[in-house]
Amino acid sequence: MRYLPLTEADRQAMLARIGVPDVDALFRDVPAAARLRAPIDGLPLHMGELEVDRLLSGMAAKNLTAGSVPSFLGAGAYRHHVPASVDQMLLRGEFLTSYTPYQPEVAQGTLQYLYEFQTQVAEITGMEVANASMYDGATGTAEAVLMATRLTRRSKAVLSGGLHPHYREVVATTCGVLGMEIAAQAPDPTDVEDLLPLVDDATACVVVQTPSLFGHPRDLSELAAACHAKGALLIAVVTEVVSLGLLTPPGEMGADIVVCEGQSIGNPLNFGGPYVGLFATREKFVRQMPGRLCGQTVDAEGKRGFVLTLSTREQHIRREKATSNICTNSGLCALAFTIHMALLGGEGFARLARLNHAKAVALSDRLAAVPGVEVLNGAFFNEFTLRLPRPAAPVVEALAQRRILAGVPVSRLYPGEAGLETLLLVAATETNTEADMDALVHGLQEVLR
Amino acid sequence: MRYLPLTEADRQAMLARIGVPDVDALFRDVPAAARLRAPIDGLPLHMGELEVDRLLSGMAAKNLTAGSVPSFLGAGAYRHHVPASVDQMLLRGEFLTSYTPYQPEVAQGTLQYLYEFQTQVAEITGMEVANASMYDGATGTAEAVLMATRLTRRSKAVLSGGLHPHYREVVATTCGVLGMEIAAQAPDPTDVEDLLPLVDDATACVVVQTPSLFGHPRDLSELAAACHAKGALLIAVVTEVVSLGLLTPPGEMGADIVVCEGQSIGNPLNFGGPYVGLFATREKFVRQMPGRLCGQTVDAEGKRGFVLTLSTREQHIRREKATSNICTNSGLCALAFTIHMALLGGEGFARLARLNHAKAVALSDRLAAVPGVEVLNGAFFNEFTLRLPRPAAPVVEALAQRRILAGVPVSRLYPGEAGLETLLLVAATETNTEADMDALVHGLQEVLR
Amino acid sequence: QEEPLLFELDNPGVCGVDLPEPPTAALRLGKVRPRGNLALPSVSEPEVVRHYTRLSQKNFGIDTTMYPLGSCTMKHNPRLNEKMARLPGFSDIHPLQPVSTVQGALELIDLLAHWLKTLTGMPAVAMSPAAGAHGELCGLMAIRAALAARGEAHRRRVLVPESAHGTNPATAAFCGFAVDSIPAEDDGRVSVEAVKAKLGPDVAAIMLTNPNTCGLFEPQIREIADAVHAAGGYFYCDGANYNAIVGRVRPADLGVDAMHINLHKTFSTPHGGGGPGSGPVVLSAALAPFAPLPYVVHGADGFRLVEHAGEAEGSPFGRMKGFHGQMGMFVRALAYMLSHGADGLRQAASDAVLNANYVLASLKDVMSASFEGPCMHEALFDDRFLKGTGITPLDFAKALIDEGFHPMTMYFPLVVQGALLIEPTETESKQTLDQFIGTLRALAERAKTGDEEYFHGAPRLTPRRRLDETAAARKPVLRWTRPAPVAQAAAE
Amino acid sequence: QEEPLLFELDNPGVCGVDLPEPPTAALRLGKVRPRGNLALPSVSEPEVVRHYTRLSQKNFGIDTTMYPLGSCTMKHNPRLNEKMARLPGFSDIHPLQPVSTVQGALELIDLLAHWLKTLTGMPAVAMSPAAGAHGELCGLMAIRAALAARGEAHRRRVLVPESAHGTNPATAAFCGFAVDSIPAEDDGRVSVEAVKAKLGPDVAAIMLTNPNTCGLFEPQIREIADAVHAAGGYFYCDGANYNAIVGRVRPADLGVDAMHINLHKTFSTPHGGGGPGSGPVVLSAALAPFAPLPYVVHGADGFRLVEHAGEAEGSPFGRMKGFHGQMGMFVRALAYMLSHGADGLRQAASDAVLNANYVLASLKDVMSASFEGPCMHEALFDDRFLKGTGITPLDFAKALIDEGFHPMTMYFPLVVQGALLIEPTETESKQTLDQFIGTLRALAERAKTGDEEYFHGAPRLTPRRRLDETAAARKPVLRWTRPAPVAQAAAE
Repeated sequence: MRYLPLTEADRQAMLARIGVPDVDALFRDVPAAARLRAPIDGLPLHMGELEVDRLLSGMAAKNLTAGSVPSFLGAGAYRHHVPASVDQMLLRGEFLTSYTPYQPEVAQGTLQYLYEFQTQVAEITGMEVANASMYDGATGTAEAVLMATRLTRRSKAVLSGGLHPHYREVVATTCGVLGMEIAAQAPDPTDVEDLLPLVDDATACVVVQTPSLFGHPRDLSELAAACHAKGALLIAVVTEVVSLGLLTPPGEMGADIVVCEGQSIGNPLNFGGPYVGLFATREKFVRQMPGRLCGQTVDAEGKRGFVLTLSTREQHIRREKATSNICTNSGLCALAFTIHMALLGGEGFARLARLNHAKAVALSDRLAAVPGVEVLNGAFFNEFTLRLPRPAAPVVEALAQRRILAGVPVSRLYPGEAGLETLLLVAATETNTEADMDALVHGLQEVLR
Repeated sequence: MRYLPLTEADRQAMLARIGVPDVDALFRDVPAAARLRAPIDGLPLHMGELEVDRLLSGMAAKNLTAGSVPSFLGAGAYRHHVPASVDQMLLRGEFLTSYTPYQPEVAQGTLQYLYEFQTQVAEITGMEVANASMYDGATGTAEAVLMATRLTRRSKAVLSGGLHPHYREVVATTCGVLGMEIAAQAPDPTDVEDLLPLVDDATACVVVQTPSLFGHPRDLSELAAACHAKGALLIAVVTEVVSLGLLTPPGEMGADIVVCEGQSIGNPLNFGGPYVGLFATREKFVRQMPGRLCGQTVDAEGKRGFVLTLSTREQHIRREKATSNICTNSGLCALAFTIHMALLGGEGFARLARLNHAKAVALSDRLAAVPGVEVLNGAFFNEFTLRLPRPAAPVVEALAQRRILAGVPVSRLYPGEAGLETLLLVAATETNTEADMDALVHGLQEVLR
Repeated sequence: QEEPLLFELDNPGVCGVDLPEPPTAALRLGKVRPRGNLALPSVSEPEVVRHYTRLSQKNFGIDTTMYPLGSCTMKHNPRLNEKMARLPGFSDIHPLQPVSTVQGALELIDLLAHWLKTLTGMPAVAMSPAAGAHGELCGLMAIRAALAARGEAHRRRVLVPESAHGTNPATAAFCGFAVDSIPAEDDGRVSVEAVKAKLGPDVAAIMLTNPNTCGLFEPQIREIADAVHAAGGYFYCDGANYNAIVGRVRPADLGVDAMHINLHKTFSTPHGGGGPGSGPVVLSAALAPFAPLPYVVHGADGFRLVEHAGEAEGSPFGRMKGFHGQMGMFVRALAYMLSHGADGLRQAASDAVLNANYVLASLKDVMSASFEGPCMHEALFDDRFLKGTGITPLDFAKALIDEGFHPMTMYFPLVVQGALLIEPTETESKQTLDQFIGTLRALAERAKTGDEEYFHGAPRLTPRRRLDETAAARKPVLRWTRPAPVAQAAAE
Repeated sequence: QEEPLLFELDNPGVCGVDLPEPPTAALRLGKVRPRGNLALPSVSEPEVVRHYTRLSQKNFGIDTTMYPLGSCTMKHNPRLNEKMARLPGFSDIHPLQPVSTVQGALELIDLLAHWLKTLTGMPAVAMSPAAGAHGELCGLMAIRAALAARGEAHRRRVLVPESAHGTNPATAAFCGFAVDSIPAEDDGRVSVEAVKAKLGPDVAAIMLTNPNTCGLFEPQIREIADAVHAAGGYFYCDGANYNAIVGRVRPADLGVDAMHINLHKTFSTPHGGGGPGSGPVVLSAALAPFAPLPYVVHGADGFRLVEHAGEAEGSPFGRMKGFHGQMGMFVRALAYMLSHGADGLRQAASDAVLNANYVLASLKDVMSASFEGPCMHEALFDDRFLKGTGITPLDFAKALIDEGFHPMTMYFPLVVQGALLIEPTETESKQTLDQFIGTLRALAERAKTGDEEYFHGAPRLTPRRRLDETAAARKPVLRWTRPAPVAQAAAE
C-alpha cells in the first residue's frame, strides 16, 4: 500500500498509547449490525501503479480524442491550445495540494492569483468586480438569477431563446424549487427574438447569451436600457470567453451581471468538467454576490497582502442566510485561466479572438458552398449554425465514422423539436488547420451526396 | 517572441544608457566580413507553440512506441515502469532550472539528493563510495579503465567478450588515444571465456559485465582474486541495474570499481539518452575517481549541510591535471534514479528484481518450446539469448511489421560476425504481460514457419 | 524578494504567446462593435513562469507539510491520478461528441458509479454534482421531488444539527426549505430523543453528518433514521467525513437515503486551493427515480447517456450543471480507488481513525479534549486549556505555522467553545505525527507559561504576518486598478 | 522545518511502490548467489513526494530568480520543450528498435543537425557527445584522427589560452595532447602574435573560446585561424559562449574547424542541477570524414543509422558513448529553435548581448569593469572596487543571495584578479535587470562604507549559512552510514 505510511509495528505502538487492543475498538460507536468485518465484496484488491495505468489507459484509448481528428465542436465547450507552462504550474504541489486559503499567512500564493484572476475577469467582461470562480457557466447563471431576485425582490426571470439549454435547465432546476417564474423563450436559431416586450415590473432579470447558442453576437444596449427602465437586471452569459477578446464586452453594453464559462482559457475539454464559471458584476451589488472573494489588505507590518473577504455572505459564516451554498469552487481551473490569460495579455487575447473569428469566417464561406448547406448566421464569432438538407445527427454520426467531429447537432440539445433537427452547430478555433477544414468540407459533401 | 521580455522601447532605452546607436555597434569586434546582416537563410521564422507542437508531434507519431506493443528489447536499455511522481518532481523548477550546485547555500536541495544518490549507488553495488553520476554506463566504463591506469600505472585493459560492444568501443576510442593496450575478447554468447590466463603483471584492469551482454550472470570472486594477485583491478559493469536487486553485488565479489547504466531506474528509454552512469569504488581510490562528489559538512552555525567536494580532482580547478574532463553530468537523470529508488526502497527493489527474473524465466520456457528456437542460457537475470534457425535481423523486422518488438539481433551490435547472426537477445521486465508473451511466442512461430 | 502583482509586470509590446497574424478579412460581428481597450498586462513567458512559481512558494500544501485541517481531509494526492486525468483520451474529448466516440469515458463513469454504490451499499448514484455543497443540493432536490411525487410538497422543514457544516443549512435554504436546528448533546452527539422532539408532518428530511463534525460517530444513527422514516421524512447524510468509515460501514446499512461523497476529500482528488471538487450523491431506492440528468446507462450496444427527461425511465428532478459532471475528478478518484482496492480503502479509513486517536491520546493531558475518545478521523479540542492565558485558539493555531505545520481548523464546529479540530488523515506517518504532537505539546506548555506575546505575534516566518481581515471587509478592494499617474516632476 | 535524509525516514514495512508478488519459481542465476542485505530505506509515496518537494525548496532556479552565472547561460527553460521530450514517440522508443520503426526519431536528429549546420555554416556535425566537455573530446579526437590520416601524428601540442574553461586543458590532456598556455593580453584578448609565437610543426590545434571567457569577442580570430591553419594545425572553438552570436556570425566564417555547441546553454535544455547536457560538434570539411559513430543518413528509403565503421563512408574515429546521443535533449533544443526561428535566434543573441552591456554600463561607475565595453553576453568585473574593504568577491557575491538573486560566477576567468562574471541572458526583462543593478549598486556602496561584518556573514536568509568546504575535503564523508545504535537505556 504505497500511499499508507504506517507499518503494523507503528499501528501496535499507537494502539498501545491509545489504550485499545485493536482498531476495531475505535469503531465501537458503529452499530454492531452495520460493522463490516472484512473488505467489501465485489471490488478488486489493491493494484500497483502499472496495473492502474494499464486499465485506465485502456479505457482512454476507447475514446476518439478531439485533437487527433478534425474537430469542430463547440456549444459551450471549446478546444483551444493551452501553453504547456500552464499545466506545469498547476502541478506544483504548493498550488495543487493546498486548501481554500482560509489561513492567509500560508496562502498568499493562492490569494494573490485569485486577486489577479478577479481583476482579469472584471476587465474582460467590462465589469467592476468579479468573484473567485463558480463551478461552471451554467451554475453561475443560476446563481446570477438568484442574485437578481435578491437584489430586485422579484421572482420572474426571462431567458433568451439563445441561451444554452443546459444553462436554461440548470436555472429552471435551481430557481424552480424556489417558486420562481421562468419565462424561457423558444430556441432562436435565426436571431429574431424580441425580449423587450417581456420585461415588466415583475421581472427580476433577463438572461441573454452572447454570442447565442446559435452563434449570433447580441447587442445588449437597448435591452439593458429597457431592463433598467423597469427595474430589472440584465444578465449576460458568455459561453465562449474568447469572444470577449473581440466583441464589446457586456459590461460596456449595460449588463448588470456577466457570467462566463471560462473553460476556453487554460482548461482542456475534459469531457465537460471540471470547468470554471466566471462571475462579474457592479461594485454596488457585491454584497449580494455568491462565491468567494479575495480582497487586498495589509499585514501586521503594513505590507500589502490578500485575504478572503466579505465572508459574511458565505455559508460557513452565514449558514442558512448565505447568498449561496457554494463552498468548494474551481480554484485550480481559475489558476489555469489566469495563467493562460497572463501569457496572452491584452494583445494576445485580442489576437487569439481575431484568429478564431478569421478561422470561422473562412470555414463558414467554405461550408456555405457545399450543395444543400445553408449558413444561418450573418454574424458570428467562432461558431455558427448550418441548416442541412436532412437531420444533422445521423450526418454527424456518419462523419464520426470517418474520424471527423463535425459539430454539435442541435437535436442533441433539443431532441425532437421540429425545425431544429436539421441544424448543426459548427465551431472553429485557432487549432483548426486548413487540412481540418478540407476534411470537413469534403466529408460533408460525401455524406450529403 | 514569447520568450523575450524586451520591447523595442526597452532596447532603445538600454542602448541610450550604453551610449551606442544600435545593437550592431555592440558587435563591432566581429570581423566585418563575418557579420551577418539579417537572419540566416534557409531556416524558418519563429513559430507559435501550437505549430511547434504539431510539427514535433507529427515526427513522434512516426515512431512505434515500445509501450504500445509487446516489446522485449534490452541490450543495455530497458523499459520499466516509472512511478508518475518521479517525473513530477523532476519538473519542479527548483530542480529543473538550477545549475551545478557550486553555491551550496542556494543548492542544498540538489546537494542533499546527490548525497542520498551516492549512498544508494554505493549500497546497491556493494561498494564504499560512489560519485554523483557520469554520462552513461559506456563512458563511465572508459573512465573506470582510465582510473585503473592511474591507480596501477599500467596500460593494459582486458575486456570480457560479454561486455556490451558499445562499451567496448567507447573504451577503445577513449583509451586508444592514450596508447593503452586494449585486449578485447571475442563475443562470448555461451559464457565459456576464461579471463584468468589473461591477467598478467602489465594488466591495469579486467572489465567484466554481469549479467553479460548475452545475459549470463557472472560470479566474479575468482577473477577478482586473480586480478588482485597480479596487482590489477577488477572493473564490473552492470547494464541492467535492476539485476542488483537480486544478484550478489559486484562489490561483494571483490570488484574494485563498479560501473552501471542506471537508466532502468527512473528513466525512460529516450531512444538511448540521456541516461545516467553510476560509478562506485573503494574509499581508498576516491581521489583518483572522476566526476563530481558531494560530501557532508557543517555550516557557519554548525548545522549539517552538503557541498561539492574533492574538487581538486576536477577540471575547473585542476585543468589539465584533472582526473577527467567531465563537467556537466547527468544530474536530473540521477534525481530520477534516486526518487524511483526512494519509492522502491530495499524491499521494493528486491521485489522488482524478482519480478523481472520471474517474467524472464516464464518467457524463456515458452520460447524454448518454439520449434527451431534454442535458449542459450542456463542462467540469466531478465534477458537471455536465443539461437534462431535463421538470421535474427530479418525475423525481428518481420515481427516489427506485426507490431511486435521481439528483441535485439546480435548482428545489430556485431554486424557480419559469423556465428552471431542467428542470435537474438530477448529481455522481459515487469511491464510485460502474459498477452505480450503470447504475442511474441505466436508471432515467432508464424514468422519461423 | 517581494512578488509584484501581474499587472505591475506589464510591459506593453511583449507577449507570452506567439500567434500567427490572422488574415485581414472583414469582420462579421453584426451589430456588435469590436471592443476597444483591453487593459490586460503584457508579460513574457519567462516572467509568467517565474511569477507563478514564486507565488506558489508562498503557499503551504500537503506536498510541503502536514496540513491537519479538520473537516478537510487533506491527504496525499498521488501524481498517478494527475497523469491519468491528463490522458488525451479523457482530457481531450468534447462533452457533446457522438456517444459512439466516447465509450471509454462512459465506461469509466459507470465503473466509478459501481464503486461508489458498492462501497455505500446504495442502489443509485447521481454523478453530476460539482462539489459537496452541490451534492447536498442534489440530495435535497431529489427529496423535494420525491415528496412532491408523494403529494407531500407541504413538507418544508429540514432538521439540521447545530454542529453541521454551514453548507447544510445554506443548502436547505437554497432549496427552499425552512431550517430547524437540533441542539447537540453534551457528549457531542445528536440524540434520537432530540430528533423525535422535532419530527412532525411538515418535516421533509434530516441532514446529519456522520461521522459528525465533532469527530464522533453518531451511535444512534440507525434509530434516528428509523424515527425520521417513520415520520415520513428522508435521511440526508452529509458525507464530508466519509473518509473515516469507507469499507468499515455501508451508509445503506445506517438507513441513509442520500449522501454526497466529496471525491476531493475521501478519494483524494486535489483541493487545488479551493477546487474543483466533485460531489456524487448516492441515493436509496426511494430517491433513485428522481436522480438528476444526465446519467449513464449500459445498453445492449454499449454505454449511453440519458440527457433529457423524455428519455429517462424515472422522473429526474432536472439538470444541475452543464454537461455530465466533473470527468477530470472522476478519473482521479477511480485511479485512487483502484490503487487502494477494497482492502486498501478499508485500511485507509482504519489508519485515518487510528492517526486521529493517536493524536487525541497523545495530547489530551496538555490540551483540553472536548469529548472522551475514541474519536473517528478527527480529534477535537477546545480552548479550556488556554483559559486565563490571554491566548486564543487563533493565536495558538497561528503559532503552529512557524513550526512548519499548517494550522488545524479553528472555531468549528460551533457547538464547542474555541474548537481546534485536527484531522491528520491516514497519509501521515507516525514519525510526522510524533513531530506534530511534540510541537503541539511544546506550544501548549509555552502557552501555559503565559508567553502571550509570542502567540499574539505569530506567525513570524511567513511572507506575510497576520493580515487585517477587518479592514479588508470594511472597504473591499477586490481588484487591481492602475494607480493614478504620478505628476510630472515640477522641475520640468 | 529541517528535512531529514531519506535514510532517516526509513520505516521498514512500508513501501512506495506496489508490485505483485512474483510467482515462486526456482531461480536461474547459475553460480551467482542471490544477494543478502539491501539496506535501502523504506518510505511511503506521500513521504517521498514531500521529501523531494521540500528539498527542491532549498534551491534557487531560473524559475525562481535571476541566475546570472557567468559562462553558464542560465536562460528560461520553456515547458513546451519538456512536453515535447516526453511525447511517447520520443521518450518511449528503444535505441535498438528496427530503424523502420523509428523514422520520426531519425528525422528529428537529421533536422536538428540541419539547423546546427546552417546556423554555424559548417558542413558536418557529430551529434552523439553528451555534454560540452564530451564535445571537446570529440573535436580533439577528430583532429587527432585527421592528423594521423595526414601522417602527422607527431603533432602533440595543443595551444590553450590562460582564460580558457578548465575543460579545455583537461580535454586536451584526456586526449593525450600536451597543453601549452597562451597568455592573455591586457585587453582580455588573445593576440595573433602570441599565437604565432607558439606555433610550430608539433602543434596539433588551438582551442579558443569565442566569445572568450572575459565576455569579449576575439577580434583577431580570423587571423589566428589563418595562422594556425598555415602552421598545419586545426582550430577548435569552444562554443560555450555561442549564445552571444547565434544568427549574427557563422563560426565557419571565422575559420573554425570544430566547435561544440552546448544545447543546454545556447538552446536552453535545462541544466537540471548538473545535467544532462548535450554537446554536438560541428566540423569543417577537413574534419568531417573523421566524425564518430553513429550518425544518421538519409537514403532513398528513409533515414538510416550508420553504427559501424564498416558501413561508414569516411573514417570515423570511433564511438563516444552508448547508443546515439542525447535524444531527449535533441527534442528540447529543436523545440527551442523552431519556436525562435532564424529571426528569434538572432534576436535572442542580440538581446543577450544588449542585456550584458546594459549591466556593464549601469555598474561600471561603482564596480570595477575589467575591460572597456562593449562586451558580448557577459559583463566582467574584478575586485579592484573592493580594495581595502576587507570584503572578497566571494563575500560580495554571497550577499546577493539575501537579496534574492543567485550569485554571479566568481574567480573565473583566472586571468582577472577576483573576477565577477555576470551573464544575464536574454530572458531577463529590463525591470528585473534594473532591480539587479539597483541591488548591486547598493551592495557596492555598502561595501565601500566598510560594512565588512555584513558581507562576511552573508548569506543569512538561506536554509544553510556558509558551508565549510575545507572540512568537507579534509575528511570526506561521501555517503550516509547508519549511526551506531544508542546503548539501551541503563534503567532496563
